Amino acid sequence: MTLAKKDLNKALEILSKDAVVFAPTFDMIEDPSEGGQTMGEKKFMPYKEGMFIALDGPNTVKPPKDVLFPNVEKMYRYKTGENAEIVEIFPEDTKKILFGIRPCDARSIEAMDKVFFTKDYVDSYYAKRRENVVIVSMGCVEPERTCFCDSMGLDPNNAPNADVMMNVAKDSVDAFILEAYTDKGKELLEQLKDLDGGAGEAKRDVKCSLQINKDPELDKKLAGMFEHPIWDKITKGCIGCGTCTFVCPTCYCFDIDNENYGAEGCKYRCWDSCMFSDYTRMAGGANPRPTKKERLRNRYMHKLSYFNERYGETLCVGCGRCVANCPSHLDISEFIEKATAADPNAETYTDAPGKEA
Amino acid sequence: MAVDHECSCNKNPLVPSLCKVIDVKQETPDIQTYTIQTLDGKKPFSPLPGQLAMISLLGVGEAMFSITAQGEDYIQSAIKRTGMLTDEFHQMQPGQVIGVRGPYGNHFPIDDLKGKDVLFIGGGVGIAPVRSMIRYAFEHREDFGHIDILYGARSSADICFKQDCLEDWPKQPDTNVYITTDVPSDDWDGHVGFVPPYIEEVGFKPEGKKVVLCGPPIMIKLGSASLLKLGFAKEDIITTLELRMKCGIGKCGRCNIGSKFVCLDGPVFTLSELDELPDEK
Amino acid sequence: MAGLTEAQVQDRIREEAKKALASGEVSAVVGWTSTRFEDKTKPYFAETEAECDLLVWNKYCINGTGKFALDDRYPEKKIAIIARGCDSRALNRMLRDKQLKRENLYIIGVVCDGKENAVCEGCQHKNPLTYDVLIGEPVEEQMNAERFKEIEAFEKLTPDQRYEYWAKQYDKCIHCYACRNACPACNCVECYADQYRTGWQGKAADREQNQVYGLTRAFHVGDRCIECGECERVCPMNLPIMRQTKKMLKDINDLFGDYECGLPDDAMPVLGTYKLEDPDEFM
Amino acid sequence: MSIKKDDNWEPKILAFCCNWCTYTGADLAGLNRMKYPENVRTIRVPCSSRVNPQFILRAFQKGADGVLVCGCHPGDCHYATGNYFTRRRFMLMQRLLEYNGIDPKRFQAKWISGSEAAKFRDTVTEVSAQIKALGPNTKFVAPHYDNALQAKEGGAE
Repeated sequence: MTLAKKDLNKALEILSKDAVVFAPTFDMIEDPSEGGQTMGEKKFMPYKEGMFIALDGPNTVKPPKDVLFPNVEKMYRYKTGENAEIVEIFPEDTKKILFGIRPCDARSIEAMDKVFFTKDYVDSYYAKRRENVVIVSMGCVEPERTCFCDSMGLDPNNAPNADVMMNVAKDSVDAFILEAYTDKGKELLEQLKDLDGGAGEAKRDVKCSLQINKDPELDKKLAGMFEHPIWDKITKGCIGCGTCTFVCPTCYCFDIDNENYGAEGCKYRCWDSCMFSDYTRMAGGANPRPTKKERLRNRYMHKLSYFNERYGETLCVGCGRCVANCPSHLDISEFIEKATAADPNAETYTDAPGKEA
Repeated sequence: MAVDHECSCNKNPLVPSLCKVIDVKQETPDIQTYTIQTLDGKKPFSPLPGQLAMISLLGVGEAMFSITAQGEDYIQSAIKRTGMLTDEFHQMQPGQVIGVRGPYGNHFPIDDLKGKDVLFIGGGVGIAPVRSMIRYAFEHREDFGHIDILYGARSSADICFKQDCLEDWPKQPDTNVYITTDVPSDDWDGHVGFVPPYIEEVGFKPEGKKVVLCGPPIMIKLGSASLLKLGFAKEDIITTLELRMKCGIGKCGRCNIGSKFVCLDGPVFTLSELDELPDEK
Repeated sequence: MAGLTEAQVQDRIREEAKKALASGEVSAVVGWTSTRFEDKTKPYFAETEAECDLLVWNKYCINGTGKFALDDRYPEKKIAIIARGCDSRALNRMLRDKQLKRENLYIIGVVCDGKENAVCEGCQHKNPLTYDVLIGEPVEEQMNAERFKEIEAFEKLTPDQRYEYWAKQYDKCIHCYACRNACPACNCVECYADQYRTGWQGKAADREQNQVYGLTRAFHVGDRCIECGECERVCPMNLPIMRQTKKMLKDINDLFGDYECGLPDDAMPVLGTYKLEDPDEFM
Repeated sequence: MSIKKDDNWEPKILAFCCNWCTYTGADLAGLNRMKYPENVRTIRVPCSSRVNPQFILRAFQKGADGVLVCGCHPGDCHYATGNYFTRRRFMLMQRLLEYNGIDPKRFQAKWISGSEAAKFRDTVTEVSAQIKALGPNTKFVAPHYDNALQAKEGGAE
C-alpha cells in the first residue's frame, strides 16, 4: 500500500488506538536557564498526538531493544523471614508496535530471538514481550557515515524478519510504500486501509556509506586468533566504559540483582556490560578477564566469531552506533578490516604500514 | 558433553521455588553442607552427578553451587565461605527458607565411566562436585571397576566430608583412598604434600582408567600436567569448571569460554574439550 | 597562531616520540592517530619508531591522554604522554592524588591552540604546566570571566525547576560509566560503583540509582575537578555533567577562596584539608 | 503535582549524632525529662566526619523528610580535627543538594556539645517544625517497586 507522508501521524494515531506505538523522535528537556527547551537525544518513544516522527536522518542513540528487553526488568518479588514467598512479576500484556526501526535493528531482534528462544531454555520475560510486538521496519533513507550493515550481509532497504516493510516510494519522496510480510503485518495494514493510496513501487537502492573489506570467513579466522598480538594493539585506546555495549542493538547480556524494602524485595534483571570488571569477577576476587584487553577481545570475538559458532550468524549488524558513540573513537569496522588483513600466525603486530611481521 | 535439558517452556526458568534448609553441617571451619528440601518435604529435583543448582538467599543474592549429594527426599550442597553472599549462607540455621532453581548444566559422563576404573581427584572444596559422582559410583558399585580417590586439603582440619573420606569410602570394596594435606599437623599421621606431586608419587596407571578432577584452578592445571606425565590421555581426564554465573540458562552471557557457556554446555569438560576453547578460565 | 604551524608541531611530536622510544626508557608514547573519519582522532600508543609516524596533531585531537598513564600502575618502563594543557593538569591531578609516580612518566608537553571541543572555549591553561620537553612557544593565558556563568544562570531557577531538570537528565543516563573512566579525578583503584555487592550503588539504570551515581561522583570529584570536560564529551547521552562539578568548584571559590585544580603545586584538595578560620554556618 | 496536606502527618527526621557530644547531649536531654519531637531517629556515629554524603542521599531515597548532622563545636573534636572536615564537607553538600532542588532546611548540620541538652531539644524542635511546614519530601525518593512497575508500564524508558 502507499501511505502519503502527510498521513503519517494519522496512521500512527489509528495504530495507537489499540497498541503502544514506539516511533523515533527527539526527546525534549526543559532547561529554563538556557531559555526553554534543549533538544535531547533521538530515541524511540510511545506515540503521542502530534509527535514529530523522525524516520530519516541518523539512527537513534539507544537501540529499540529496550522494548523487548528493558534496561530494568522486574522478575519477581519476595518476602523474607517467616512468611517467605515468591511472586512472579509478568511483563505487561499490551500490544506494541515498533514503528520505523531500521533493517539493522530488525536484524538485531532476530539475533535476540535466537538467544532467548533457543538452546534448551525459553526466556519467559522476553517471550512474553516478543509475542506482543509488531515490527514495522523502515528502509534506510540516508545512511549515516558510520553505517556498514551491507558489509555485514544485511540489506539496508529490506528487513526480512519485519512484519511490515516500509520504504520511500520510487516516484515520490512524499510517500511510503508499505508491504506486509506476515499475518501480523497484514492485520496492521488492514487498520490503515482508509489511508491507502494504491499500489506503488518502493525505492530500494540505498547503499551503506561505509564499505568495508571483510573476510567472509572472518569468524573462523578469528577463532584461531585468540592469542594474536593484534589484541594488545587495538585495545590500548579503550577506556573500559560500557557505552558500546549499551548502545549496541544486539548486546543482550544481563545481570540479576535485588532491591530490598525491609522484609520485602524485588528481584530484577538489568543490562550488564562485558566491559566492566565486575562482569566476570568471582567471589574471592579471581577474574578470568582482568583487563580491558581480555574484555574487549571477548566483546569483539562474541560479535564476530563466538556467536557464529553457536547460532550461525554474525552478531554485529553494522548499525555503527558503537563507532559513532565510543568515547575513544574505537571502530569495530576498522578492526574487521585489520583482522581481515592480518596474518593469523604473526608473532608481532604493528599498525605501521609495510611493517607487518 | 552436551546434555538435553528438560524443556521448561511452561515454567519460568529464572524464578526459584521455595525450599528449606533442614540440616546444616559444619564440615571444616569454612565449609558447611546444607541439606535442602522443598517446603512440603520433597526432593526439589533429581540432578545427575555434576549438575548445578542456583541457590538464593532472598534479599541477599543467589549463586551457583554444585550439588554434592542427593537422597530420596533431599539434595545437598557444600558451600565454602569466600565472599559476602557465602558469609550470609554461613549464618543459616536449620529451617531457613531459601530459593532454589535448577538443575543446570551437563553432568559427569556416567556412560563413559561405566565399566572402567575411575580415579577421583579433589582439592579443597573441589571435592564437592566430585563427591556426587563418587556417591553414584558406590551406589552402582557393580557398574564400575577399581576406584581410587585422592583428596587434598590444606590441613587436617580442612578435610571436607571427614566421615566419607576417612571412614566410609576406604571400607568400600576394591577402593583405595589417598588423603594428603598441604601442611603437617600434630593430629595428622597421613601423607603431607600437594596434590600434583602426590599423583605422581602414587603413580596411577592410565590403562583402562578415567579421571575425574576438580579443585582450585592451579591444582587442575598442575594436576592434569602430572596425569599427562603418567600417560593419561586428555580425553580421559574429566574436570568441572566454575565461572561467575547469573542466569544458569545460557542467556546472561558472562560464563562463556569461547562460544561455550559453562552453565549450559559445562561445567563438566574433558581436557581435550578444554583444549579446543580459548585459554580464559 | 604564532610560532609553529600544525604540521610543524606534528613533526616535532613524532620526532620527540621517536627520541623518547630510542632512549630505551619509555615503553610507549600515548598520543593521537587518525581514524577513517577526517574529523575524528583516537588515542594511540606508539610502541615502535614506525608507529610514531602515525601520531597526528590537528584540531580534532580531543581525547584526553592523561588517564592512560593509569592503565599500568606498576610499569617496568616509563610511559610517555603527549600532553596538552588539560592533559598535563590531569597528570598533576593523578600525581597529587598519589596514583602515579613522576619518575614513571615522560611528559611531552604541547602548547594547545584549542580543539574542536566546546570546553576548549573557556580553557585557562593552554600551556602544559608540567612537562619534560615542550613543543611550541607558550602562549599568553586567558582568564575565563564566564567560568561559572552557566552555573549562575541555573542557580536562578526555582528548586522545583532544578530538580525536574536533573531528574529528567538522570533518566537518560545508561550507567555506562564513561564519565568515570575518562575522568582524571576518578582515579580510585577500585570505584565504589564497581563494588556493587556493598550496596552503595545498584546496577539498575533507573532514576534512583542514577541520581545516587551522579551526585556521588559530582561530590567525590567536585573538589578535584580540573575542568577538562572529558566527562561531558564522552557521555553518549549528553548529560551536562560539568554543571554539577562546576557548581562544587564555584562554591569552593566562594567559600574558601580562589581555587583551581591540576596546577603543579602541592595544594590539598579542598575537602582533604581545613582552615581554622573557615566560615561556619552550623553554630 | 501537589501533595495533599495531612494535618496529622509527622515528618521522619534522621539525625546523625556524634558519639562524643550530641549523642551525650541527647542522652542528657532524656535524663532531664526534656520533651522533644519523637519523629527524630538518632543514629550514633563516632564522629560527625564519619557521615558520608551518600548517607544523606540514601536517607532521602529511603523516605527521610529531613536529615540532621550533629557534631562537636569546632575545636572540641574528640579526634582533634574531624569536625573541621565536616564543616567544609557539609557546607558544600548543602549547597549541592539545594542546587539539585532540595530545600536547605531539609539537610542541616549543627554543633551541639554534650552539655547542651537544651540546644539539642531546641534544634530538634525547630528542625522538626521547619520540615513539618515544608511537608513530605518528594525529591530523590525511591519509588516502591509496585509504583516503579506501574511507572515502567508503557515500555521503553
